[in-house]
Formats: sequence, structure tokens, C-alpha cells
Amino acid sequence: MTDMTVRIGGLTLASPVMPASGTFAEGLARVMDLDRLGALVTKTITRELRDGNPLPRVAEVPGGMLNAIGIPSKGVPCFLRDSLPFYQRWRPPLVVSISAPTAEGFAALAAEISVPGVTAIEANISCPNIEEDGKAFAMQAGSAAAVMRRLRAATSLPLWAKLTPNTGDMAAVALACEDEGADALVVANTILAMSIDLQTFKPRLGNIMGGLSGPAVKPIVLRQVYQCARAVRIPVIGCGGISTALDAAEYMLAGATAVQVGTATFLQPEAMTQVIDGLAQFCAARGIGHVAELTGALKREDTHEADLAWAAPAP
Amino acid sequence: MTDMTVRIGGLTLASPVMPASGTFAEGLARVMDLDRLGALVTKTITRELRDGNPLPRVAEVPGGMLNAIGIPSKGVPCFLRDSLPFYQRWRPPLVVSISAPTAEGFAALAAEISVPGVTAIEANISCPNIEEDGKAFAMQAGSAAAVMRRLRAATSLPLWAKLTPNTGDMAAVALACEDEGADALVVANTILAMSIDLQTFKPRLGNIMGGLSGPAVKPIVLRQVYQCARAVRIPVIGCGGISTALDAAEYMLAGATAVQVGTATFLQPEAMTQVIDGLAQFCAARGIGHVAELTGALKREDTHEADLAWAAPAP
Amino acid sequence: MRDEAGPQPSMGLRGHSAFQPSAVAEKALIISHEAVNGEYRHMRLACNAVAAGAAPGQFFQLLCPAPPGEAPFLRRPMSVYGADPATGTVEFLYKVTGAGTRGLAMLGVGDQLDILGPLGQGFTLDPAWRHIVAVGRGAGLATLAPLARAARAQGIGVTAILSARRPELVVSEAQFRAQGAEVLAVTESDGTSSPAYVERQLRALTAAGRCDAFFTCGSARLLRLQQDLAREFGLPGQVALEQQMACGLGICFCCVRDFQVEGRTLHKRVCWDGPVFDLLEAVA
Amino acid sequence: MRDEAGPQPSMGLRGHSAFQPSAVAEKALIISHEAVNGEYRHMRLACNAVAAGAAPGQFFQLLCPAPPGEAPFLRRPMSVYGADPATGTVEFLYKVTGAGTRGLAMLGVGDQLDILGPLGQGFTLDPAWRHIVAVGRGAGLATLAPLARAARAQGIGVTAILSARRPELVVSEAQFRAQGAEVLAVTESDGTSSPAYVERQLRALTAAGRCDAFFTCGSARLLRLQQDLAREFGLPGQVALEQQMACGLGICFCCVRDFQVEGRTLHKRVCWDGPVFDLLEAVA
Ligand SMILES: Cc1cc2nc3c(=O)[nH]c(=O)nc-3n(C[C@H](O)[C@H](O)[C@H](O)COP(=O)(O)OP(=O)(O)OC[C@H]3O[C@@H](n4cnc5c(N)ncnc54)[C@H](O)[C@@H]3O)c2cc1C
Ligand SMILES: Cc1cc2nc3c(=O)[nH]c(=O)nc-3n(C[C@H](O)[C@H](O)[C@H](O)COP(=O)(O)OP(=O)(O)OC[C@H]3O[C@@H](n4cnc5c(N)ncnc54)[C@H](O)[C@@H]3O)c2cc1C
Ligand SMILES: Cc1cc2nc3c(=O)[nH]c(=O)nc-3n(C[C@H](O)[C@H](O)[C@H](O)COP(=O)(O)O)c2cc1C
Ligand SMILES: Cc1cc2nc3c(=O)[nH]c(=O)nc-3n(C[C@H](O)[C@H](O)[C@H](O)COP(=O)(O)O)c2cc1C
Ligand code: FES
Ligand code: FES
Repeated sequence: MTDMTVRIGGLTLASPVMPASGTFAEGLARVMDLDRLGALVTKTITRELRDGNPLPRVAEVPGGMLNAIGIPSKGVPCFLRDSLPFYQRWRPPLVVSISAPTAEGFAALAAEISVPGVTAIEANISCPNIEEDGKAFAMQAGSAAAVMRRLRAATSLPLWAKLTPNTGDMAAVALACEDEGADALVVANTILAMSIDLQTFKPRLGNIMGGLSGPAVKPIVLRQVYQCARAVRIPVIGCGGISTALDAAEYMLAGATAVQVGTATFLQPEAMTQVIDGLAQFCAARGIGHVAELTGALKREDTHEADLAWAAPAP
Repeated sequence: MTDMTVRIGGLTLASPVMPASGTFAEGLARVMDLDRLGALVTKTITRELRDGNPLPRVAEVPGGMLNAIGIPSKGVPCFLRDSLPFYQRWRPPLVVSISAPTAEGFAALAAEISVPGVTAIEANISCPNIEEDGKAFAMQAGSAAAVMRRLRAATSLPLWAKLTPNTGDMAAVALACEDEGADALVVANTILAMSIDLQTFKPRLGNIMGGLSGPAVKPIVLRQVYQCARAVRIPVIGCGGISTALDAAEYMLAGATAVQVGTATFLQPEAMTQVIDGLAQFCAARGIGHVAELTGALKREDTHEADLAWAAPAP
Repeated sequence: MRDEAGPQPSMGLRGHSAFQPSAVAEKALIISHEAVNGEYRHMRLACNAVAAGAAPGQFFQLLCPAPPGEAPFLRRPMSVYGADPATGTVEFLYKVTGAGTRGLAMLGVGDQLDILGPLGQGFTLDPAWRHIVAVGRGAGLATLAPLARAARAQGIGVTAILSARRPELVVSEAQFRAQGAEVLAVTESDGTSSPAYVERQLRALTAAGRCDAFFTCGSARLLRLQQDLAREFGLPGQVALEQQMACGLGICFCCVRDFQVEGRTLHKRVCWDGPVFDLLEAVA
Repeated sequence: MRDEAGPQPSMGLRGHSAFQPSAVAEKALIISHEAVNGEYRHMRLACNAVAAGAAPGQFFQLLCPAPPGEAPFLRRPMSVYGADPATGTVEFLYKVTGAGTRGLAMLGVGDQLDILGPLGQGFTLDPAWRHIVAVGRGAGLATLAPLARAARAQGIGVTAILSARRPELVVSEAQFRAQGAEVLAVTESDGTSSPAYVERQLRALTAAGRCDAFFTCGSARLLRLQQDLAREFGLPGQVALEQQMACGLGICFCCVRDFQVEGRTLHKRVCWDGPVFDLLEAVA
């Protein structure tokens, strides 16, 4: 039997598979066994009450979807009163995703939710930074560092930084987060994209632009996980277009210690348990005793040889 | 009959459809009528002789392909002697894509190829800048501006800047190019990505990372065209995942004046003429007399109404 | 602390085997699939007990196969048109409108369709009611149809006002009649579907004491009409709403709509808080 | 200046109608499709005149349909196994190895397949030759097969050495024999496929004056053997090479291989400069 445990900073997770923020909520407990997950990750919460974006909030594109949900939030008291006790009923550690328009706001929110029952905090720094003209914190190393520094001072819980794939500076942002005390990186949030309805000539999202997720983003985010994992020593959690165990294995080979599954859950609510079972089989079939051995196991020796292979298809 | 002409800076093109650099060469003349294109765009050339990247150079991913061809180049004399006269046999204007490892190198190359028969220069500034630690010129406004300034001084031909989609600063880079005298922007080159072979645990490209192109990138690059077109006054040429007239129309609505078709040509060598015919039909069916009317015709009024539509599917 | 202690696989496994889902994604077998008229198709599937136990007003999320050249990515919500725990079947009545439903239409008897459900909050019937009125239009008629049987089972009479563009497009009339409901088909081509005409019918039913509650689906205009009458006569009612859905499980918040609750406008998720809502709360 | 004058649509249109492609993408009709043995399948298609005029050693780029759960994105290169302008047909002999060929295998008679070709440089035959030797292995046998007919048409005799793992996997033997070629099948299971054994045969043919040129495809080992013999005896030869291809039209440079030309190593595109190359230039 494959040992499926992985270590993320100080935590040991029973499995390297967990939900991506915003694609997991109470309702999933009706269709799958949450106890099988490596962790539970909440939808991003904010301190203030928020309505979210205008409709339509989702659109389909080939191999994926766009969303501009925004962060509808009922605020912290409501989270502590309703959601926290609900998630306590399951064994996997609870990771709370948070967001705020300022570094100070992040810190205050982190402090407020550093309560028993919360195991780690995922800082969704892919959201607009009102101090930087609405540019997401994770777009630049400097702003990412500023928010992580405040966060680190505000809580002793493990801190995960969720990066945006929209920056040209992935590795630099990753390093900045590590330097400021992040215990892990989640790579990555959705890729900013757009789609237009050719009947109406209108954008297909009320917000005009939105985030692309699903299989279409996998090759891009996989590259970013590879870049980040080579840049930092803290664990990287891969997230982008994972639907199957093979996708998860690819991320782990590229350097991910664990993975998050998002959009795939909308298509197949049992996607995460299927990834867990499939990963165990993938390892077993290759005599890999511990799933963690996959992490960074990409072979980088010269690939010139593959060339010759074509000359002799039937050797 | 739809007027299919568009204006790119000082040039009038017979149609808004042209090939993307690196996906067009002499061989295409065997399968399609080059005279129907808005322009001919060469594979990027460099001054020095280059071999290109190790094999494998391409890999398939869902909805697209990765390439790490590199820029195999036979050098300028060879281009002037062989390619130039060849392309002279067709009517559409010839756009020569160039690249160099330094701003000075770009300028020298531009001067060398500013000869009769060359109508415009496309500066592929998505390639590594050896003065900036290998970071592509188009990753940052400053380095993009530097190379465009030298180029503008070196040639009086129309100058197109081909941007990289890997930057987090699309609009700023676009503005910088406009400020330094670019006559048009091509948005964009391929998105850096990666894929791993799960049999061998090796990268599926000899170069490890490569550029994603094809339908998968369309929603992302469409968003970037929208962002650039709103930031600058010079024309934007959309390029990324266009296979059909509907894709081209979507790009034009988002703000593109013309489009380039790349990967689609590999799947359907007549893709470009099909896009041209389809665009003319698209316009005709909507009473649009001139294809240029599509440019930027996206309707941005409040989309809340779409919401109500669901309440009454059969009004 | 729980988390510091590390995972205890044995308990995880215990949880695993003991887990009982209340909605299931299943590849169900199509046992009949026919065109009902020029627009609607009726599909019946053999399914598991959880799915066959679906209540009127609940819905399923269907993973539609890709028609040539198209690729519906998300699941498609579809109301339960019928569900029978005795035969282990579930039914849908749908109109072909886009990529997903075009994909559905390609399926034949013996093919499989991945269905996820039952989902959402269905209709509720108050045993004290003696007679209810169901007013539907278009695909809304599919949603209302299973009400007739549920009402009859509780001894509640039903009058159904079925609205369509043309008489041949009125669907589920037979299902209502089979359950002993009175049926009034109103159509554009007959000139009977105007709000004024429907209003006269509804007032007459109310006056005759044959309307203890309104049930409606499929038309914003008819919804507003019933809201007005419900307020005027102090009657209760329920409306089944539609909205684009990505997850169908209350996760993604893409399906929110405005509701008026105690004088405040707030968002509710159609898939989770509904699709059936209090008639007066809906903002039409 | 030409470009400043603006476009002249009429001329563009004239060019359009006058244009004559030398390779065409066409949805060709499958007229037969059979398994040849446990590994290979043979497909025959009705096609246009340009395609039916394909020469031995040329290839097509096939747009393979997607098998369930897979999506081959690029076209797949496949050698001309036969082409006949008289009947307007083209043939392929292929081995199912991955997503693309699995997709091909799903197609039935009457289905369409989008084929692009003929592409590349095929074999050339020197009318001065009297007897040539074709040495192939695996899918390489498909590539060599049409040589037999072309050689016969020019009165050139052919000896074919066909190598495979097991006798039942030797393909295109019948096609060689039908064209009057002598055939020697060598296989692993017979112990006849070792380079030493093949070398003895080739030396015997050379000694007997029955080898004016070598033609080979499908094995790096056999290629090296023939290069050695060609150098030793000063004989010419041609090799058909394979390489992954994206465009097949010489555009993308993904299909380059190393070649030794006048003492220098340089890259050539298999799809454009080949797939048939001078035997001695290939780097195996
Ligand atoms: C709870 C619920 C129950 C429904 N019950 C039925 C039913 O019993 N019979 C029936 O014919 N239709 C019903 N509908 C509508 C049905 O979901 C849509 O017709 C279907 O999703 C259209 O998908 P498409 O791919 O064919 O069309 P497209 O227009 O291509 O769909 C594009 C996107 O818009 C969404 N969409 C389009 N129309 C609707 C709509 N009316 N409501 C919600 N989302 C929509 C799709 O789900 C998809 O995400 C119901 C909708 C909801 C929300
Ligand atoms: C000029 C030429 C002629 C050929 N003729 C024949 C023939 O007549 N019969 C036959 O059975 N095979 C032939 N091949 C090989 C054939 O192209 C491959 O078997 C086929 O592309 C495999 O595709 P796949 O999707 O089934 O396999 P996959 O392994 O899934 O393919 C993945 C990728 O690798 C490429 N690839 C895999 N194997 C090869 C290969 N051997 N050569 C080139 N690219 C490859 C594919 O094209 C694709 O891009 C020829 C190849 C070339 C270059
Ligand atoms: C509907 C939806 C809502 C999301 N909401 C959040 C969110 O609140 N916070 C966050 O950090 N990421 C959010 N994401 C991004 C996902 O967590 C994930 O990073 C992204 O979808 C890529 O993974 P996937 O391709 O597996 O979906 C959301 C994604 C979707 C599709
Ligand atoms: C095989 C290949 C080679 C390419 N070579 C170049 C190049 O030399 N110069 C360049 O600017 N872009 C090059 N590109 C990028 C294309 O011009 C284009 O920007 C990109 O492929 C996106 O468009 P598409 O999705 O339509 O292919 C290349 C793309 C491919 C697929
Ligand atoms: S569809 Fe996701 S919350 Fe309703
Ligand atoms: S396959 Fe593109 S150059 Fe050969």
C-alpha cells in the first residue's frame, strides 16, 4: 500500500489532494466523503460583507471555464458561527482562505481567524491591492512581501501564499513570500481571460474579464510550479486544471508537494477521491512506496536520445 | 460585398488576416493561394546562424501544442538572397520578423533588411534579452522601450512590436512601444508552458519549457488584446488560438484591427482563407459593410439584464 | 492538537466506508428517449435509489456529451420531470437550445448519461391545502409536472394553466390530466395567453376557493401576476427559478439572484437555496 | 511603391481562381479498411487527382479523429503505401501506436478522413540501374512497398529484405511479390534478423551484381549496415526517415535531423528536404 502522506511545512496531510479555494463548500459533503481529503480549504473570506460581481459570473470556453464570481462574503462573525463548526465535523485540517484590500487588512483578518479549529491560513494575494491601484499583491515581489510580512507578524498559524499566474515574475514573487515566512505556496489562482458573445457583441461575463480555470490552463501553471519549486525550498502546492491522477502526478514531478483540485469537482464531484485513488495506483504500479517520492522527480538529463528513437520505431 | 481592407499604420491591407511568424514559409505556397492574404509574415530571422533547440521541439496538449523550436536561422545574406525574391512573387506586403539578443543587435538587423521588397518589420521582442539576464525584452516596459527606440532610429519602415503574453504588464509594455514609435502591436507570442511524459518522467520538450499556442490560449490572449487596445491608439494585431472566422471576429470586437493565424494552419493549411471568407460572411449576415467596423465594437453597457433573461426562457 | 497528531488513516477509512451521499453522480442508462413535439424531448433513465427518490422541483446536473464541433464544458441543470423509487427511474423533459441539449438529443436508448442529483430544494405541499394552482410556461411546465402526482398523493386538487406559443407546444398536459388535474392550455396562437386572460382565470379560481396556493415556473410575467394576486388575497405560493449553474451544489455562487426578504434585497443561490423559492421573495 | 498603392482586389481574385495547389487537404472517403495482422491496418481511400498522384516515399498528413478520452491535436504523418491515379485512390498501412492511430483505427468504410498531401521528396530511381535492394523493418515496410511497382515500371528488378519480430508481422510481402520482387523475410523468432545474417545476404546480392542501390526504412541498425556496405562497394542508396512532425510543409522546423554533408553536420527538415535522403548523408 502506498504511503499517501505528505508534509506541508509543519503539517502532515493524510493525502496530497485537497480542494481549491472557491470550488469547495458545505454542499460537497452531500456527494463525497470529505474525510478522504488531505485538507479542507474554504472559499476566500473577507472582513467586510460583499456581494460579488454582476452576472453572468461564469462562461464556458474550450477546455475550461471563466469565472468572475468575485468574493461574495458574509463576513467573519458569520464564518466563525456557521462554517467553522460545520467543518469541524470532518477530520482533515481546515485551511481558511482570506483576502483583503490592504496588507493591514490581511493581518487583521488573519488574527481574527487564528482560532482553534483553523489549521492554516491561505492568503489569496491574487486579489486587487487598493494601495497599488488595484493591482493584485502577488503581481510583484514587493507587494507580495509586504502583505506576507504583516501576515507573519499577525498569526502563528502556518501561512500559505496563493500566487497569481498573471505575473511575469513567478519565481521572484515566490522567493519574496518564502523570505517573509510563508510555509507553503499555492501555485496558482486563475488566469485572467475574456470571452465575447458573437450574437450580442457583449462580454460573456458581467465583469468583462474573469479567471480561466480547468484543463486548458494546466501546461501553463505546470510550468509555473516548476519555476517556483526550483526557486524556493518551502513546499509548493500545484493548482490548475487537475482532473485526474495523471494530472496530479505531472504536477508532483514538476515539483509540487501536494495539489488542489478546483473546476474538476464541478464536472465530477468525486474528482478528488478519484485523484487520490489513482495516485496510489500510479505509485503502486511503479514500485513507488511513498507518494512524496514523486515530488520533483522530473528527469532532466539530455533528451537528445528521444530523437534517435524515431529512426527505429520497432527496435 | 464586404469591404475587407484594413489600415495598419500607413499600410492598407487587402484583408485583416495574415500568418503568424514561424507558422508560415515557402511550403505553404504549395497548398494555398498566398495572394489572398492581408500580408506575408516571415519566420523570425536573426543575424547570426543558429541551430535552434534540442529535440523534441513540439508536444501536444489538450487544445493546443507546445513548441520550443528556437530560432534556427540561416542569417541575413541567405534571407536576402533566397527568401526575399521568393516572397516577391506574391502581391501581399512582406513583413519580416526579426530578433536579436541586444537592442543594438535589433537596430543593426533592422537596418540591414530595410530594403525594397520588405514592407514592414515585426520586432519579435518576446525573445531573451542577454543584457537583462535572458528575460525577454517585452517582459517589461523599460526594456521594450529601449529596443523600440533603437529600432525606430534604425529604419523608416513601419515597425510592429510583437509582445509576449508572459508579462504581467501588458498595457504598460504596449504603451511603451507606442511611445517609442511602434506603428502597430502584435498581441501576442506563445505562453510559456510545460508538459511531462508520465512514462519516462522526462519533459516532453528537449528545452523543458516551451510556448503554448492554439485554441487553448484564446481566452487569455483575447483579454490581452482588449487591455492593449484600450491602452494605445496604434492598431493591435490579435494573435493566439485563431482557427475560425468567429475567433477572428471575437478578436476584432475586443479591439484588434487585424489578426494573425498560427497553429491553425498546421491543422488546416487553408485556415487563413477560410477565416477571410468566413469574416466576409459574418459581416454580410449582419449588414456590416466594412470589416473594420468590427474593431472595438464590443458592447460594454451593463450586462445585468442577461440575468433576467433566465427567468423567462420562452418570453 | 488534532492536526499536529498527524493523520490516522484507519479513521479516514472508516469514514470512507460509512459515508452515505444524498446526491450521486452516476452513469445512468437511457431506457426511453422520444421527441414530444417539435421542441421538446422526453428522456427516461434507469438510476440508483437516491436519484429515483428525487422530489418535485429538485433538479439534476447532466454531463452532456459533446455534439460534433461543440464542447459543452459544464454540466447542465434539468428539472426532475418524473422520478419513481419503485421502478428506479428518473425522467427529464427538455428543449434543445444549445450545445449541451444538442448533445443530449444525440443519445439513444441503451446509451449512458452521467447524471448528478437530486439537487436543490423542491416544492413543499401543506397538507391543509385542498386545491392548488400551477401556472407554467415553456420548460417551466417540465418542472411543475411532477407536482400533480405529489399533490394527488396528499389529496390536494390541482388546476394547471399551461402556457405556450402554439397548442402543439404545450407539454406535460397528459401528465397533469393523468393525475386528475384540471388543465387549461393557453397559447399565443389562440390569443388566450395574455396576462389579462390568465388573470381572469386565476381570479375565478381564487373566488371559487380553488386556489390555496400558487405554483409557477417559466415566465417572469406570469410570476409577477401571481405575486400581485397572492398579495391581494393573502395567498402563499412557490416559484421555481432558473439560473446558469456551474456546480449545482451551492459552491460557486454563479447562480445567485436577487430576493426581497423582509424589505431587504439579498442574494440567494438558485441551486442551493432553491430552485424553489417563496413566491413573494422572488424579484421578477 | 506596390504596397503604398493599396490592394487591388481584382488581381487578388484573379490569383485566387488561378491558383493550383500541389498538395491538397481533402476529406477523402474510406473505401476499405482492414487489419493485416495483429499490429497493422490497411486503409484505402478515394481521393482527388493530386493525392492519387503521390509518388513512392512521399507521405500524407492525416487529421486523425479523437478516440474516446484522447485528443490528438496535430496531424499524423503516414507514408503512401499505394497511390493510383487511374482509380483515384491512395493507401496507407499503419500500426496502432498512440492516440492518433487509435483514432484512425475507429474509422469504417464510408467514413471520411481529412488527408493532406502528397508531401515531401520521394524515392528516385536511376533508369541505369538493373537491380535494387530494399531493406525495411516495421512500419518502414509500408514506406518501401510502393517502390516495387515503380521499379518494375522502369524495368528494374527488386530484392526485398523484410524484417520483423515474428513471421506473421511481416507486412507488404504480398505487394512486393505481386510486383515480381524477390522477397526474403527475416525475423527475430526465426533468428534470421540479426545484422550479421542480413549482412551476409546483402554481400551475396552485391557480389551477384544484384544491388545497384540500397533503399531502406525503419531501422537505424540496418541503415548503418547499408551505409557501411555502400561505402565499401561505392554504391548509392536512399533512406526514408521518420521524425515527429507538426506542419509537414517545411514551416515549423520541429522535424529536423542531423545530416553529414561534405564533412559538415547540418540540420535538414525530414518533411521538406525528405523524408527520403541520400543513404550516406543520414546520421543513424
Ligand atoms: C433548476 C433548473 C431546471 C431546469 N429544468 C429544465 C427542464 O426541465 N427542461 C428544460 O428544457 N430546461 C430546463 N432548464 C434550462 C436548461 O438548464 C437549459 O436549457 C440548458 O442548460 C441549456 O444548455 P445548452 O447547452 O443547451 O444551451 P446554451 O445556451 O449553449 O448554454 C450555455 C450556458 O448557459 C446555461 N443556460 C442556458 N439556458 C439556461 C437556462 N434556461 N437556465 C439555466 N442555465 C441556462 C447553460 O447551462 C450553459 O451554462 C432548467 C434550468 C435550471 C436552472
Ligand atoms: C514520413 C513518415 C512516414 C510514416 N509512415 C508510416 C507508415 O506508413 N505506417 C506507420 O505505421 N507509421 C508511419 N509513420 C509513423 C507514424 O507517423 C506514427 O506512428 C504516428 O504519428 C503515431 O501517432 P500516434 O498518435 O498514434 O502515437 P503517439 O505516440 O501518441 O504520437 C505522439 C506524437 O509523436 C509523433 N510520433 C509518434 N511516433 C512517431 C513516428 N514513428 N514518427 C514520427 N512521429 C511520431 C506523433 O505524430 C505525435 O505527434 C511515419 C512517420 C513519418 C514521419
Ligand atoms: C468558481 C470559482 C471560484 C473561485 N474562487 C476562488 C476564491 O475565492 N479564492 C481563490 O483563492 N481562488 C478561487 N478560485 C480559483 C481556484 O481556487 C483555482 O486556483 C483555479 O480554479 C485553478 O484550478 P482549477 O483549474 O483546478 O480550477 C476560484 C475558481 C473558480 C472556478
Ligand atoms: C512552431 C511555431 C513556431 C513559432 N515561431 C515563431 C517565431 O519564430 N517568431 C515569433 O514571433 N513567433 C513564433 N511563433 C508564435 C506564433 O507566431 C504565434 O504568436 C503563436 O503561435 C500564437 O498564435 P496561434 O495560437 O495562432 O498559433 C511560433 C509558433 C509556433 C507554433
Ligand atoms: S451553481 Fe454553483 S452555487 Fe449554484
Ligand atoms: S514538420 Fe514542420 S518543418 Fe517539418
